[in-house]
Amino acid sequence: MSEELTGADVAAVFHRYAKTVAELKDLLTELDTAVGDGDHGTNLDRGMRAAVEALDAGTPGTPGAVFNLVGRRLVSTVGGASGALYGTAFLRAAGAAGDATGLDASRMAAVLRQATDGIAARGKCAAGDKTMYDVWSAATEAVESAAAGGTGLAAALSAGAVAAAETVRRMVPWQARRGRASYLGERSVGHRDPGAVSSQALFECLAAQAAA
Amino acid sequence: MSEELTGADVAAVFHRYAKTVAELKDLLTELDTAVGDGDHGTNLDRGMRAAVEALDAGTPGTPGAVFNLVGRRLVSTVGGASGALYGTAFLRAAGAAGDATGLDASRMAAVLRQATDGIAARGKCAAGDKTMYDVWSAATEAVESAAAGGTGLAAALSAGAVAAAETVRRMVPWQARRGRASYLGERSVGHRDPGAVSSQALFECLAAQAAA
Amino acid sequence: MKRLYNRPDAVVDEAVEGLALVHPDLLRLSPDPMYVTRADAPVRGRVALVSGGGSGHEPMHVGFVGPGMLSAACPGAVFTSPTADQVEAAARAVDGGAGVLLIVKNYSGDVMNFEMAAELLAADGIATETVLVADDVAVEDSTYTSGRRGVGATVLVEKICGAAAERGADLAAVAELGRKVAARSRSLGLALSAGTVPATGRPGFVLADDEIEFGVGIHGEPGRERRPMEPADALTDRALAAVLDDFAADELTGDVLLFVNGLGSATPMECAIVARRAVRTLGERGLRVARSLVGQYMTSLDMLGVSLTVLRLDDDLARLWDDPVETVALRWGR
Amino acid sequence: MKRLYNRPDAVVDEAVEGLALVHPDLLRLSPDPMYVTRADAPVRGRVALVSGGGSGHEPMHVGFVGPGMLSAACPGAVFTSPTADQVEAAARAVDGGAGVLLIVKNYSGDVMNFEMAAELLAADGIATETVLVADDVAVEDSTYTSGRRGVGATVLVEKICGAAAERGADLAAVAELGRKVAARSRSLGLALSAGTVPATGRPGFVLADDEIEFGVGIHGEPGRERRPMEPADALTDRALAAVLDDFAADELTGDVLLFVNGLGSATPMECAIVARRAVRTLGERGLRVARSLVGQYMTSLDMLGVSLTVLRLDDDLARLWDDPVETVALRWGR
Ligand SMILES: Nc1ncnc2c1ncn2[C@@H]1O[C@H](COP(=O)(O)OP(=O)(O)O)[C@@H](O)[C@H]1O
Ligand SMILES: Nc1ncnc2c1ncn2[C@@H]1O[C@H](COP(=O)(O)OP(=O)(O)O)[C@@H](O)[C@H]1O
Ligand SMILES: [Mg+2]
Ligand SMILES: [Mg+2]
Ligand SMILES: [Mg+2]
Ligand SMILES: [Mg+2]
Repeated sequence: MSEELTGADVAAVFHRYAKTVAELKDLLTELDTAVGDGDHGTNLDRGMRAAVEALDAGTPGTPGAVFNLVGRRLVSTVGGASGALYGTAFLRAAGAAGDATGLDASRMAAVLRQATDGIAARGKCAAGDKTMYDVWSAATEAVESAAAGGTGLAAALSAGAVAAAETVRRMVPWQARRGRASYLGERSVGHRDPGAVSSQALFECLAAQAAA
Repeated sequence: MSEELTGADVAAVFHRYAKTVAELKDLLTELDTAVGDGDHGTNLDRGMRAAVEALDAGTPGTPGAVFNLVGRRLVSTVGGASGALYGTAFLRAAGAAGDATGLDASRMAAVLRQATDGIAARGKCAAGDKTMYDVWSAATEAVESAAAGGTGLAAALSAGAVAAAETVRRMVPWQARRGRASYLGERSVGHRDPGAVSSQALFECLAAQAAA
Repeated sequence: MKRLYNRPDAVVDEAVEGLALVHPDLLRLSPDPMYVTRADAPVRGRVALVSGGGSGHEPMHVGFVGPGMLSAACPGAVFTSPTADQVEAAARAVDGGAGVLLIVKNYSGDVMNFEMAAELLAADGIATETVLVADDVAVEDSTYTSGRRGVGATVLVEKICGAAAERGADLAAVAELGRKVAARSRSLGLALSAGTVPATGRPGFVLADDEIEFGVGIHGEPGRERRPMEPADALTDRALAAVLDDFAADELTGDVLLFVNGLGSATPMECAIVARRAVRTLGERGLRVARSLVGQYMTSLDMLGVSLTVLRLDDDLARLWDDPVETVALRWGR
Repeated sequence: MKRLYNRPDAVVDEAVEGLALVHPDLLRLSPDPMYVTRADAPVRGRVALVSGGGSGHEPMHVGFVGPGMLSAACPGAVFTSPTADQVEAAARAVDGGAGVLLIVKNYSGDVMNFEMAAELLAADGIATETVLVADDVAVEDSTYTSGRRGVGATVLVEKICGAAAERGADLAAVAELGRKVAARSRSLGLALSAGTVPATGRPGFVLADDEIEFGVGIHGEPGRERRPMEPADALTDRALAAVLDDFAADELTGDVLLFVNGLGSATPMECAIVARRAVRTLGERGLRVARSLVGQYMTSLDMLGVSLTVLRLDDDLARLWDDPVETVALRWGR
């Protein structure tokens, strides 16, 4: 259990996430076939493979440097909505992390807030649109309130992961208002949003790393 | 039983033949699918429908006039190999029939000979190439030798029909050397030639009319 | 799936490479990040046009690169928008000092990646304008959602803006023109069967033998409804009705450009049969088909279907449409 | 069969009508007997080019009518040669006093009907010459049989002879040129699946999921053999090998024109993937692809497959290939 994530830890989060995405690839693609164009799994998998390759090629550095590298690789290799959104999120996270060598609970909350706001700005989306933003927003709020309450990093990120999972479930009956699923109108009701599911996995990787 | 076919009789032959072709349409198309492009039934049916329509529109006239009308309609409406071949055959038949008001056995033999030679000239084909020519040639020879032996028209045309049917059967193991089936090389062996089958039907219609 | 591919994940790279290889006089390929420019880019003093989008819609967009149309195209993975990197690099390569027009189909991914590219270009002082194409009447138009999909009108915007740029119009004018074309266009697509995505080897959706998807998207997105199959004329009229109903009543007069677009596996005969009916039905509705484009220009892999686009012409648009164009897929004049 | 047709027996009429309707500036349709001429025919003092053949191969031939290529095209029923009447009427309509070149693919039906037309025209003092195209190496060439089928080279003959006619060459010269192009061309096609004939609603043949028909004809005629499916590059090399092996060894040098032709349902990406490999493989064999044509030009309804044609160029042929052409399917220069 760590009360701070170093650059190496954040790199480990992304290694973990790349592995998870590879495992979830088919599920994500299936979810995206139902409400979108069936490429979310392939897209994110291509990007995360490129990201860990880049991480492995250099020396880790600060958390901010890691976020920056991952964000840039995603922007260059993914394309589509998720490339822009995850890319923007991690580049904003890098900005918020600055030169810090470690992220404790409150710093992590600030980093996630910037990332979440980046998604809203990039996606022109709001809570309730049934996109990955709902997950980021709920998870970030949970981390923020845990941090504000003085909880340690591991517990705060665990609260974030729980909130993420809950939100994914809560969103199922909603109607999508942004992204490709919105073209479906009422037919988007009853489906899990692919970007929400991949975002949940990210928060679970963060929590797992802090708990390790 | 008639010992001479008048213009009205020849018109009746073509009415009979149009009906037969309509019935054989699917079989002819199936045979042509196996060794060619699957249109012989549709082609000939389209042409014979146009031919009887034209016959019905005018007054019959001489046998030569009937052959001429049918030949011209086939040339204008069928296309493909069979349009040119049947068209040429009947136009040549018309020429051989001249102004005669009736065709007896020997005149009929001469008419068929011209038609058969027309097919050979138009198709640049010879006996053994496994085309409709083999049927025309065998049937015409049978009519000629019957006529030369003094047989009447009905018996002569019946001999022609028998020779036609026999020839169709004899041709099955041959390899095609002319027409679309020739592209198959050895794979044309074992199939009935569609144009041979439609030609057999014509000789049967001639015999049936003379026997009526 | 049995197709003329080598490896599913190499399809786009190999196809773009092949196209560039057989059109060396017209196209120049940059492999990484991947984009294709016209061979003579940058053209000094002329507004450059950059478009792009997911692959699987060929000949769009690489097939529209050349004098009189696009300066560069950025092909993404199959059905996936290009990355911001590709767009940025392409825009830099073709900027001739008069700025760059980005032509973007209204899909979240495309919009965001082009927007990121525009931010990066702005930071370096390269002027950009963006035209967003959103002409698909199958999708409800609402400010609460992502809005309509960009489909057939994209080809018309690219052709007409390309002509204006070639004539020397400035960036603001070319952008305004593009918005005008987009605003005056409406489209609707229908599919008899779906395209097969190389990566999965499976069709995007499966229809019964007597069903069609009415209002389908070019990525196989579901449309307005599944309907019974009908003869070509009835389907054409149904699609046209949806398109025309979306115009204001007083707009339904005068000259139009009719774009009958095969979605992948429609044969030239099928496209022509649909066009025949469309010209007549438009005529009965008081619209004269003064210009037309019929064929496969914006496909969805091997989808069997067509889309119909109607653009309300004016003299200016007609003139720019007639201007010379020299690309792989569209060529006329000179 | 689910296609964008109205009635199976109206497909050809409606498609030709539709095409003429959307290209009034280029095409003039005569409905009965059916043929299509360039809008400005007859052109005084120029040799006229007439071709035709069964329908189902669009854009061939009607899509090749226009300045620099065909003067008239005669579409037959699906996969059925036109009648002699059609050819005769078309030739009369376009003869500008310098005679008529008949371009005929080597199929019994086509040969015979064009021959009958030529006889009728000769009787009326209209001079004709015939170029027979027989470039399909899948069929054994033998004087005892009907010989080879005419496939891809037809497009090349029509383009190059059209250019010569436009330049004012006389009938004998244009015919000689056509024979030269035909003699210097070889083709081979392969199919992953067959086209579906409208009249029967059934595919011409059925292949297993891992099978192809190698050496297929454009009417779905069986080819050299059924073979296992392979990746696009391997199929391309196999087809090219068959094509090149048919040239004499000392002919395999210098510049060639490569024609990669989609047979109906091949997407632009598939055609480009095949072209990419073909250019490279030809390069390795010492042949430079100096000109190319890649796309769907001579189809077999919705057949999934490609054909490859190689024409040995010389300066004269290359120049005539580059000459302007303005038809529905081929357009360049001016
Ligand atoms: N405007 C948007 N705002 C926020 N999230 C979005 C937006 N558009 C799409 N998304 C998210 O992106 C996910 C789809 O990603 P992906 O399939 O990779 O991209 P694309 O939709 O371009 O194919 C959706 O499930 C949704 O969560
Ligand atoms: N050169 C030829 N000489 C004689 N008969 C021929 C020749 N070519 C084709 N045929 C006959 O025509 C028949 C095919 O007719 P059809 O299918 O209507 O024409 P196509 O082959 O043009 O599709 C063959 O079965 C054969 O009997
Ligand atoms: Mg997607
Ligand atoms: Mg046939
Ligand atoms: Mg996508
Ligand atoms: Mg035929």
